[in-house]
Amino acid sequence: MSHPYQALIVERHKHPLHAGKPAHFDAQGQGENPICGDAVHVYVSRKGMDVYYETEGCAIMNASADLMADAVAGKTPEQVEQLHHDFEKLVTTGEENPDLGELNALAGLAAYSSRIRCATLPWSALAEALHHV
Amino acid sequence: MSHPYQALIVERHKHPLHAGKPAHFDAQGQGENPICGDAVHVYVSRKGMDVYYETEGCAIMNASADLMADAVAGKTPEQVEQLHHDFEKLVTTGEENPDLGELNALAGLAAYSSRIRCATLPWSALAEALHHV
Amino acid sequence: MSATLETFDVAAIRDDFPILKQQVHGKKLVFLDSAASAQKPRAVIDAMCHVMEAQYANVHRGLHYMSEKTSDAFEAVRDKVAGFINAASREEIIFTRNATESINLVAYTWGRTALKPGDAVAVSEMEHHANLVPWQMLRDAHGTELRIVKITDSGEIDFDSLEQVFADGKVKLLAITQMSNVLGTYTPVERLAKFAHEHGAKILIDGCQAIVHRAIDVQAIDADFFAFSGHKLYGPTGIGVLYAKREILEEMPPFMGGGEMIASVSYEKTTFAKPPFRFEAGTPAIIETIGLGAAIDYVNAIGFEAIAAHERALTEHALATLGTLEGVNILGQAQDRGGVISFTMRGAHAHDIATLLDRQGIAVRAGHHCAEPLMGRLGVTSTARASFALYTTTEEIDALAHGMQRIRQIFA
Amino acid sequence: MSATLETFDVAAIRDDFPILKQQVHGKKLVFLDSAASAQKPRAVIDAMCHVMEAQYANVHRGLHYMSEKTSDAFEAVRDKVAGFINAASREEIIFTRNATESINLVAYTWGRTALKPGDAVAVSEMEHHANLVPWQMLRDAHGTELRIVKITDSGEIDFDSLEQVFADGKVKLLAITQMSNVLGTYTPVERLAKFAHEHGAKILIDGCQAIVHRAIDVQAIDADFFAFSGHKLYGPTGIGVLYAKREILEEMPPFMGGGEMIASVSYEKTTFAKPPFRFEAGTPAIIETIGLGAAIDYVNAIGFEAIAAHERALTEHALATLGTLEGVNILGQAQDRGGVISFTMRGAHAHDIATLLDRQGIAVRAGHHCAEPLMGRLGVTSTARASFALYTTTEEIDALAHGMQRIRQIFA
Ligand SMILES: Cc1ncc(COP(=O)(O)O)c(C=O)c1O
Ligand SMILES: Cc1ncc(COP(=O)(O)O)c(C=O)c1O
Repeated sequence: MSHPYQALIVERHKHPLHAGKPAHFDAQGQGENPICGDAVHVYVSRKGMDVYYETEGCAIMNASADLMADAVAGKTPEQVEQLHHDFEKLVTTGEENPDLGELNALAGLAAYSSRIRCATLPWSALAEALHHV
Repeated sequence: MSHPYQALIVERHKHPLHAGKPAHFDAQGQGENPICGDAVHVYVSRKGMDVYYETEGCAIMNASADLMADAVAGKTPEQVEQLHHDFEKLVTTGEENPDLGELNALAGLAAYSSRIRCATLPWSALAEALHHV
Repeated sequence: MSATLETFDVAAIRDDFPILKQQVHGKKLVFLDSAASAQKPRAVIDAMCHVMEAQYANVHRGLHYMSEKTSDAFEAVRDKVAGFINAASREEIIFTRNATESINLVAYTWGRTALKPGDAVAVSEMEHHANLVPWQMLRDAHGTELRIVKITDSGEIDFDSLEQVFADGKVKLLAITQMSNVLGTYTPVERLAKFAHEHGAKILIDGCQAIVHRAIDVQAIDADFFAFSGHKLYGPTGIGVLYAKREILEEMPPFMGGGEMIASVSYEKTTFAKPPFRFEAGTPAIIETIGLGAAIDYVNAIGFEAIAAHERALTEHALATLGTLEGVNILGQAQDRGGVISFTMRGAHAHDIATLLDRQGIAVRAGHHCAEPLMGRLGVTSTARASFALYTTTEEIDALAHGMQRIRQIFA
Repeated sequence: MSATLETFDVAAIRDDFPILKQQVHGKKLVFLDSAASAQKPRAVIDAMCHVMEAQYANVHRGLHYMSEKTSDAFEAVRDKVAGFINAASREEIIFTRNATESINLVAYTWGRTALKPGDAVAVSEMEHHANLVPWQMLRDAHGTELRIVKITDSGEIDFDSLEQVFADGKVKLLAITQMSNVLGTYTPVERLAKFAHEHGAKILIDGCQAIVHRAIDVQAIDADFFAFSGHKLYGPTGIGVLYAKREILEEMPPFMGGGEMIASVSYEKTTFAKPPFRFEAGTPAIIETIGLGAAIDYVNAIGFEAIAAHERALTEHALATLGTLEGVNILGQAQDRGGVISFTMRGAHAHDIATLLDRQGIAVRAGHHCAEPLMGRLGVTSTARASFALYTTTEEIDALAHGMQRIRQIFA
């Protein structure tokens, strides 16, 4: 089982590419885990599936949000849904999936069932946002 | 540890010497064990500490009541109290006591803590009766 | 554990139970008190030891290896239990201490919200105190009524009485045993569930005894609530189960408050977790739950078809052997009955029987078996009871019959 | 188990705990999560196995050898627990599943009879949910008030706040922890008991954490109620204790209904047994109670003087080592504190700390530790927590400090 804190995870946590609230967006969604106080707010611009976010929480959630924004860029809502589904499978089974590219860095989480929610929270928030689009 | 059903116990259960309600008595007392439905009713004539009883219950209780009536005959209330005390000790510790004579047949009960109450119930009923004398 | 239906090898099964090699008063132990609590196979003992020796930490939200692994093992038992009784989902399985707590949980939570003063709860004449006293306490605290469904002289549910009890439409819960711990009677739970539902009532099944001897399918029964204890099912003490239908659980308020059962806590407002966690406050019986999982695996590996066939043979043998003994009276004669046999002997109190059998190494229970009102109905104050398990042998029943003969000689 | 005050031999003690030889992710297990649940010594495992292998049957009124012996062993633990916390009598010891149930039992029975709507229950700002949520549920069901006694910035009881909370005479119960499971703070329970009694209130002490580290004397404290769990005291899960003064127990109605807790049962009227049995419905956690007895023997053999001295040294070492780490903040600085240390690290979330330490074989807990309101008071959403037991070594604390440095490097 790979280490849950791959260099990429730490890198994206420290130097995120998509953090912050954008001036313009079409929809937003949020996720919260009262158990640990993790919270994420996702902002989407429909055109190009442009995603930004604000988080309060752990490195896993931050990195997951940032990698998610990368992964969904330019995709259709249906494709996002498929990615979301594949991603949930990745972090619960630990089996890497070539279609998921850099998201595979989070496969090591499967050994930490209580941390899986950290990684999926941004995805649920995005799903909520897309429902409102 | 001696067998709890000495010949004497079975004998007194089958052929009691003091069973039945006497025509005259000065006091009465009763004991009940709702757990098993055991019940005893004790009748005392002050003079000569003459004890009779009626029981509904097991052989141990019947025999104990009968042997008690034997043992207390002619004793003072204080002596009865002492016997009661020694008898409780006998059935809880299993250590025979020469002062207790035939009552020692019940020493084997000590190995059956849930049966001890069967043997002591007549004694509690007698104590109650003597309180009322 | 080498038994299948074809080759039910009771000797091999007995080898799985270390305690069966013990002696009592210098005699071979003949344990005929499994209905009170069953003995534990090596597999259960080993599973519990393994947790404590190699893989233990508190469960849920541990974030470290030992806690993750222990949580996984713990939660896997929830799936196992759900499969064992064929629940529709794992969320319908709540871990409790024992069947008694399972039933009290229903009385305290569902009972005090779904039932209104004036509603009635019906129980049968052959309930264990665990399925009677909680409803009495609910009656006294909450103003519900308690009604009693009669049994016939053969020890079966009296359907005329059932009709009467339900006639005015006030009964909202039928709380009933699936197998009497005194008479061995199985009740027709599918029929009873259908009856209750047709009359606008829910059904709670006390499956404490039945689950040891028969495959249970809560969906086929259409049970609303089903309760049992681990310790009668060859598992450890300290662990029991409440099954309830998901839509009922969703509506039920919590029972106890504390850790694990909350979603979030502030002084003003605490929100509760979803079922099943809402009903599991505090550190659960982790080691015991894992032990229960091992017990279920053990029973499943043998299979209920084989177990039931073995026990049916034992019961028939016992009824034939004991039933012909001079002065011995067997209580109950239900058509559908299992390996629990209560009896009395003329001239000998049940307590005397139990103690005298014990001197011969034979363990039976004597007393009211936590079913005092049933004793009244049967016209006795206590009975002796022999009960069988998958490790019981015909020879043990013969030993019991022989022992009874000796007692008869003593008291004759 | 060769330790005395003079020769506290932690290596020998560690040999008593099989699990401590385990590896995690190829690293030596460093278990610093004992405050959540402690590991089990061989003596406890053996005691439980012994019951299941050689001496098991259901307890009370068994009338046969296995039941008599098991009942004796079970009831002997009641005496042992009474001695362990110096209760005036064995009847004051009630067996529950865990501390959570102990506290809920008080809230459901004493709380709903001795307390009247409008009466208040006071808890502190550093309670575990187990000693908060039951009183919230009582408030919502029964109309009592819930008041909060503040803590100071150092993490100790604020006596000015206590005075205020009690000023109007409405508080009838002070429910308070003896040791915070987050800050490690010991509360001055003797003083608090005196204060409560002078103000006409009873005191319930959540002794879950304290009992692991200090000798408890409920009579010297003058506690009205005292609750703890077996699993934190090196005993099994599934067993907890409620102590209450005899005169209080005598007046308390039962909690759950069923077998064991009755004196006699009829449909109309059931009379309840005397304490402690009145509060113990159904088959108890027999195996686990006997395991708890073995845990108490184990702890007693080492002795609290030796344990406390060892743990004091560990705690001082930890405070000194972790406290000087760049970016690490230790929460709470009570005068009287024990081996439970919560901390945060700048730039690293507690969850990240826990998972990254786990990769190094080090088990700490992270989260709100079932004390959400306290997190708010401390201005954090979660902390990492290391907690020590009698088997913890200085080297393990050094490993933790080293691990924290590596995490710092990762996130720097
Ligand atoms: C201070 C305190 N109180 C109560 C509890 C609850 O204990 P349990 O979960 O064993 O009921 C705990 C354990 O987490 C605790 O630390
Ligand atoms: C039919 C029945 N119901 C309920 C119970 C109570 O089970 P427990 O004591 O494990 O809660 C028993 C066990 O004696 C039983 O036989």
